[in-house]
Amino acid sequence: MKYVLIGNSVAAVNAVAGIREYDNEGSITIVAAENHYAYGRPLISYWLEGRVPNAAMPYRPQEFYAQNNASVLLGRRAIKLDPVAREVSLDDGTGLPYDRLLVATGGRPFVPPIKGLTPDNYFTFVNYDDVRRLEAVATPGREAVILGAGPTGLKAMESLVQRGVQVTLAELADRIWAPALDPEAAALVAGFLQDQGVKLYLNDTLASVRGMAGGRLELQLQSGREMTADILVIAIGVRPNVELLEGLPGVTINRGIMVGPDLSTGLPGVYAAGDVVAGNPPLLPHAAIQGKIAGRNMAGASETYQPLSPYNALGFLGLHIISMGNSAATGDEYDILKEIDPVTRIYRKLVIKDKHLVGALFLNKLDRAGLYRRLLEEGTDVTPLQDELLQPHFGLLSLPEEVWQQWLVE
Amino acid sequence: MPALSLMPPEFSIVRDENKCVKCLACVRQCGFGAQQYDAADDRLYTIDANCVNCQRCVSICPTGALTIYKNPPPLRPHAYWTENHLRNIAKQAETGGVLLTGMGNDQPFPAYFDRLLLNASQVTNPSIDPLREPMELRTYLGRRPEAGGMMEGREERQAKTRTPLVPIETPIMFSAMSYGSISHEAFTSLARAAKEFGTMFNTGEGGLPGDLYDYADHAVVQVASGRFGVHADYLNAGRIVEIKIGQGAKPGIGGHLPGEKITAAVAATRMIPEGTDALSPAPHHDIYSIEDLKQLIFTLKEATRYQKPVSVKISAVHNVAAIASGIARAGADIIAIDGFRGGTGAAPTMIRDHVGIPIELAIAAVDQRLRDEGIRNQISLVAAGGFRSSADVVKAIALGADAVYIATAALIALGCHLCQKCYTGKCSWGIATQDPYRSRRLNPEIGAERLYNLLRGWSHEIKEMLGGMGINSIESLRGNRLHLRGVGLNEVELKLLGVKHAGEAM
Amino acid sequence: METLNARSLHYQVLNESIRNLLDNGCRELVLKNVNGQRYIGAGVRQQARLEIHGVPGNNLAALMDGLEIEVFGNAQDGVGNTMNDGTVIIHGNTADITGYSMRGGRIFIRGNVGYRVGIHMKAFQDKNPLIVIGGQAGDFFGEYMAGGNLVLLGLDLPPGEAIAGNFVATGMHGGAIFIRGQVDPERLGKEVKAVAPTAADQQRLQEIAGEFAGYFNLEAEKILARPFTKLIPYNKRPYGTMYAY
Amino acid sequence: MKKVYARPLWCMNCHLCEVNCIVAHSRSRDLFRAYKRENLRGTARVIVEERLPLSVAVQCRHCDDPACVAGCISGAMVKDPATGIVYCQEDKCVGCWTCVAACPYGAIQPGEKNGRPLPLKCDLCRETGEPACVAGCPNRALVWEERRAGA
Repeated sequence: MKYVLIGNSVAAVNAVAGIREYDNEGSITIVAAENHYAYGRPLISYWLEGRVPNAAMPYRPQEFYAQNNASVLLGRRAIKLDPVAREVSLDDGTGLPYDRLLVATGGRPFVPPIKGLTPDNYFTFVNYDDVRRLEAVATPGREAVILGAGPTGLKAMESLVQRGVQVTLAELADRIWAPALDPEAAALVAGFLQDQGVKLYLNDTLASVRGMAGGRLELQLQSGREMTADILVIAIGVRPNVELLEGLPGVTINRGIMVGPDLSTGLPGVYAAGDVVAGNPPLLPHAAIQGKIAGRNMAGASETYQPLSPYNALGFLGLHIISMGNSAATGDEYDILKEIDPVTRIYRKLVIKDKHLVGALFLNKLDRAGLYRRLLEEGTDVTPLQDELLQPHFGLLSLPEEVWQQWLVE
Repeated sequence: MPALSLMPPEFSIVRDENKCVKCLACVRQCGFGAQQYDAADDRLYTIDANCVNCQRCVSICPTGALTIYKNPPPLRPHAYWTENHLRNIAKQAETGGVLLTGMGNDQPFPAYFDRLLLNASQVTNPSIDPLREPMELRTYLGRRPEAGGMMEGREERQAKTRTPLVPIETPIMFSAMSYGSISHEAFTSLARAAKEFGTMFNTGEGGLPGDLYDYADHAVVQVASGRFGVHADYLNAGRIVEIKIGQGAKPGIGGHLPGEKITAAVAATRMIPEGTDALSPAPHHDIYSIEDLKQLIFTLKEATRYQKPVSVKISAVHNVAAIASGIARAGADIIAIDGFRGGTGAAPTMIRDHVGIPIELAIAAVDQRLRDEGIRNQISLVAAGGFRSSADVVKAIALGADAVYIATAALIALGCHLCQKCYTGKCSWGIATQDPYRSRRLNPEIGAERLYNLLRGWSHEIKEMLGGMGINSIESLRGNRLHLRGVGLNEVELKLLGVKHAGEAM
Repeated sequence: METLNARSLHYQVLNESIRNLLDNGCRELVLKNVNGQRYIGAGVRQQARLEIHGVPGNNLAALMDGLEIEVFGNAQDGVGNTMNDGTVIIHGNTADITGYSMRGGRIFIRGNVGYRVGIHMKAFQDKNPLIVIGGQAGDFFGEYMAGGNLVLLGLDLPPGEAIAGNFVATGMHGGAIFIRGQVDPERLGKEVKAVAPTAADQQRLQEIAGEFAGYFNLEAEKILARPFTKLIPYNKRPYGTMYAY
Repeated sequence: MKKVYARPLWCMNCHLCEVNCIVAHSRSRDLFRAYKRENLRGTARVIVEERLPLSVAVQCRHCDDPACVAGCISGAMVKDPATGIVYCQEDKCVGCWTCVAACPYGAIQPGEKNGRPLPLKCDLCRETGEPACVAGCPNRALVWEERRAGA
C-alpha cells in the first residue's frame, strides 16, 4: 500500500500515526511545500518572541519519520492529481503513484485587494517563513500596524510587542476577536491591551498603503485616519488550498473540500483533513484529530469524524483566554451564567441553550475548562447543574453519580 | 455549655512550624474540630479544648510536625481529689448529665494477667518447635454429650436436639460490637478477617447488615433485650446464636444507641425507624430466672431447629460461678463471660469503672465451679474483657477458658487510640462513627488485613508458648493451671485463681 | 387438612412434627389436646394455618414469620415474642409479655392480657405490628414501645375495674396506643400524652374493630360506640438529654 | 495499560496524594525542600475534589486518543506509544493551555516551573516507577492497576 500525504503539518503528521496504527508495512511519502519539517503553526509567534528556538520548532522529533518509515519531500508542491492513474505530479515533474492520498494542504492567508499593497510591503503571519522575514525588521522602537484583531493578529501583536515594537491593531468589527468574545469580554481585553500600550482601532480597516522614503509606510484607514508605520501585518483569515482537487469529478468544493463522515473526498482513495476541509474551523486540534482519523481510515479502519465545536486557547502578554462553542453569544434566547472581576480581569461565562451548554468563555481563570468542553461536546443536560456550574468546587462530583463513577474508570 | 469552662484543656497540640508544610491534612482529618485553618491569613491553629488526643492528626501528618502533650496538672496535685474527679465534677456541674465514656475500665485496678507467669519445659520434658512440628490451635465450641440417660426417650431426643460443634482455627474470636456502635467499615473488617482466618466475629445486638450475610457462617449472632434486627433469617444465617445478658463495660446496664447514630442503614439493619433511640434495657423482659433463660435458649433452638449452638453472655460479677452453672444447666452450649476491663463502646463512666470483677478471677471461679459440679466438659467457656496480648490469651485458657473474645485489641489494630470518645460519634479513625466522612477512612480491605495479621501473630505466639510448655494442642492447656504461677499475689487470690505461687514446685 | 394429637407429646417432638408437616406442604393443621407445649410456631416461616385446641405453652409464635395461628383456649407468656409476621388469634386470655419486641404481624386476643404486653414493639418500613386486646391489660402496658399499635378494648369490664394497670407506656418512644374509653392519667408513664384520635385513626380503628369482631363473633358498632383515647410519646428520643457529652 | 484508578468510596479527603505528587515532581524529591525551598505548594497534578462526605482524586486518564495531545500546538504533549503514558515534554511547552481546554476531565491545570509554563498533569511518575499518589495513599483510595476495557 502506497500512502501519499500532501502537506506536512499537524494533520499529515497525525495521519502518519493513524496509518501506522493499522499498517506497518505500506510506504508513506509526505509532500511538504515548505522547506521545514512539520511544526505547529501557532508556534511562530513564540519563535518570533524568542521563546522557542529553531531546534524546538518541529512538531515531532526527526526520529518520528524514521520510526514510522515515512519519507518527506521538502519544498515540493503537488500540482496535479490524476485520480484515474492514481498519481500526483509534483512541481519538479516527478509523479507519485498512490493507493491512498491525503490532501492536507491547509490554507493560506487571505489578503484583500488594498490600494498600494505590493508583495513586499506587507507581512502575513501564518508560516515559519513569515516570521523569519519579520524577525529582520521587528526591532525595538519600530512601529507596526496589524490588520485584524483575531487570534492571529493578537499573537502577532504579542510577539511584536515583546520585541519592543509599538503596535497598532485595526479591526473591522466592533470588537476584538468578535467570533469568540462578547462585547463585555472584548472590552476587558481591550482595556488590558491599552494598559500594555497597544493602540486599537475598531470598526476600521486599511484603505490604502503607500511606501515612503526610508522604507516606512503611509497608511490610510477607511475612517480617514492616517498613520505611518514600519511594518504592516495582514492577519484577517485564511482560505483553504483546494486547487489540487478543483474540477475533478466527484469532488465538491465549497469554501473547502467537502468530505464524508470518514473524511473521504469522493475520489477513490483520496481523503482530506485539516484546514482544507470545508466547514472545519481552521484550528489545530481539529486538524490533528481529522488527520489521525483520516490516516486510520486510509489504512483500512472505518472511523467517523464527529464534528467538533471550535475551541481555542489563546494567551498574550500574560492574559489567557479559553473559548469554546458559541462563546460570544448574547441575547435572550440564551441562559448566560457569568462571573466577572474587572480588577483581575477574570471573566467566566457559560452559554446555555435548550438545557445544553453551547458556549463557554474563560478569561484568566481557566479552572477545569476542559470539563465544560466535555459537557458541551456530549450535549449533557446541564439544567440540574445550573447552580453548580460556576461554583469554585465544580467538578466531576457535581455530575450525577453514575456519570462520574463511569468517568473515573475510563 | 456555659460561657466559662472551669477546666483548662486536657491536651495541648504543638505544631512545629519548621516542619509544617500547610498541607492541611490535620485539619481535614481531625474529627473533633481541634485543628483549624484560617484561609484568609493562610494560618493553621488549634483549639486545644477540642482535642481528645486520638492522635489522628499526628498519624496523618506527612512531616511529623505535630505532637500532643498532656497539659501539666493545672491544679495542685492531690492524691485523693484527682484531676479526673475534678473534670468530671465540672462537666456534671455544667450539664447535669450522666458521665459517659468509651472503651474499658481505665482505672489502676490490679491486672492479674500481669501477676501470672507461664511454665516452660527444661530437660525433663522436651519443648516442641511449632515451626516444624504440628501444633493444634483448633478449638471446638459447643455442647458435648451428657453421660447416661435418666428418663425414657431422653437420650434419643438429646441426640436429635444436640446442636453441632463449631470449629475455630484459633482460640481467639472477635467480641460483640454492634453495627451502629461501630461503623459498617469496622464491622466489615471484623467479618472479613474472621472468615479469612477461620474464626468468628460477633454481630453485637444491632443485627447483621444485609450485605454481610456472605460472612454469616463466621458470625455469632446476638440476641439482646432490644431484639434489634433479630428474625428467623438472621438466626439461621449465623453459626452461633448468643443471648446477651450483660457486657463487661456496663454490668447491669442496658444499651442505648442514640438516635443520631440510627442512620438509614443502621435503621434498616436494626429494623427500627431512622433517628429513634435504640433502647436495650438491662433485663430481657422475658427473663427473670434461670428457668426463663432456658425458655429463651430453647425458643432460639426451636427457631433454628437445633442447628445453632446457643451462647449466653454475661458480665463477670460477684456471683458469676453460680450464674454460670445455672446457664449451663439451662441448656446453653457456650457461656461467654465478659470481665470488668471489657467494653469498646459507650458506657456510663461510674458503671464502667466500678462494677464487675476481673476476668481472670471469673474464669477461674467458673471453671472450678463447673468442674466441681461435674459439668465443665459439657459446655464451652469463652472469656472476654481486656485481652491485650497472646500471653493473656494463653493464661486465660490455662485458667479454664476454651477460647477468648477480643474487641479492644481488634479496634486498636484498626487504628483506635483509646481516646474514649466513642459515645460522641466523632471517631477520627472511622471506627465508632456513622458519619460517612469519617467512616470511609477505614477501608475494610486494610482493616481486615490488619486484623488478620494480629490473629496470625498472636496465634503463632500461642504456638510458641505451648511448644515451650511441651504441649502440642491448645485443648491440653485448657484449665491446666499447673502451667501458671502467681507473683506477688496473696493467699486468697492464689486460691481463687487455683494457682501456686512462683517458686512452688509442681 | 392434617390433625395432630398433642396429648403427652414433649414439645420437641410436637414441634418437630409440626415443622415436618409444614415442610411437606401441609397448609392447614389442627392440633388437639395441646397442654402447655412451648414454642409452637417458633421461627416458622411458611404461609399456613394452625388451629390449636387446648392451652399452648410459653413463647407461642415466637420469631414467627408468616403463619396464622388460632387458639381455642388461653395462651401463656410470650405469645408472638420477637414475631416478624403472621397472625395469632386467641379466644381466651394471654399472659405476660405478649408481643415482646414484635416487629410485624397481628395478634388478636379476646380476653385479658398480663404484664408488659407490647413491650419493645417496633416498626420498620412496611412492618407495623398490631395487638388488639378485648379485655384488660396488666402493668407496664406498651413499655419501651418504639412502633406499631396496641389497641385495648376493655369489653365486659366489671364496674370499677381499671382497663390497664400502672405505668402504661413508660419509656414509649414510637407507635401509638388506642384505649377504648379513658385511662387514669395517674397510670400513664411520663413519656406519653393522651390525645384524641385523628380521622385517619378512626378509619383504622373501624377496620380493626371490624376484623376483631369478625374473629370473635362480636358487633363492631358496639365496640366503636365508646370513644377511644390515643397515647403517643412526647418524642422519639426519651433519654436524649440524660448524658454529659 | 496500568492506570491510576480512584476509589471514591475510600477517599478520606486527606489530600496526601497531592503532597506525594508534589514531592515526586520536585527537583529535590524531598518533602521539606519541595514546599519550603522550591515553593511547590499548590502544584499537584492530581485534583482532590471535595463534596463532603465524598471526595475523590481526579487525574489524567491517559486516554487512548488524548484530546490534549491532539490539541497541543508545540508537540510537547505526547502519548508514549510504549507505555501509553500521556505526558508533557516540559522544555517544548509554550503555555498556550490548549491542553487545559482540551482535557475532558478538566484534569490539566496551568502551572509554572522555573519561569517556564508547565501543565500540571499526571505523568504516572513515568520517571520513577510507581505513581507517588498511589504509593502514599493511606487508605488505598487510589490503585495502580491494569483493568480490562469496560470492566
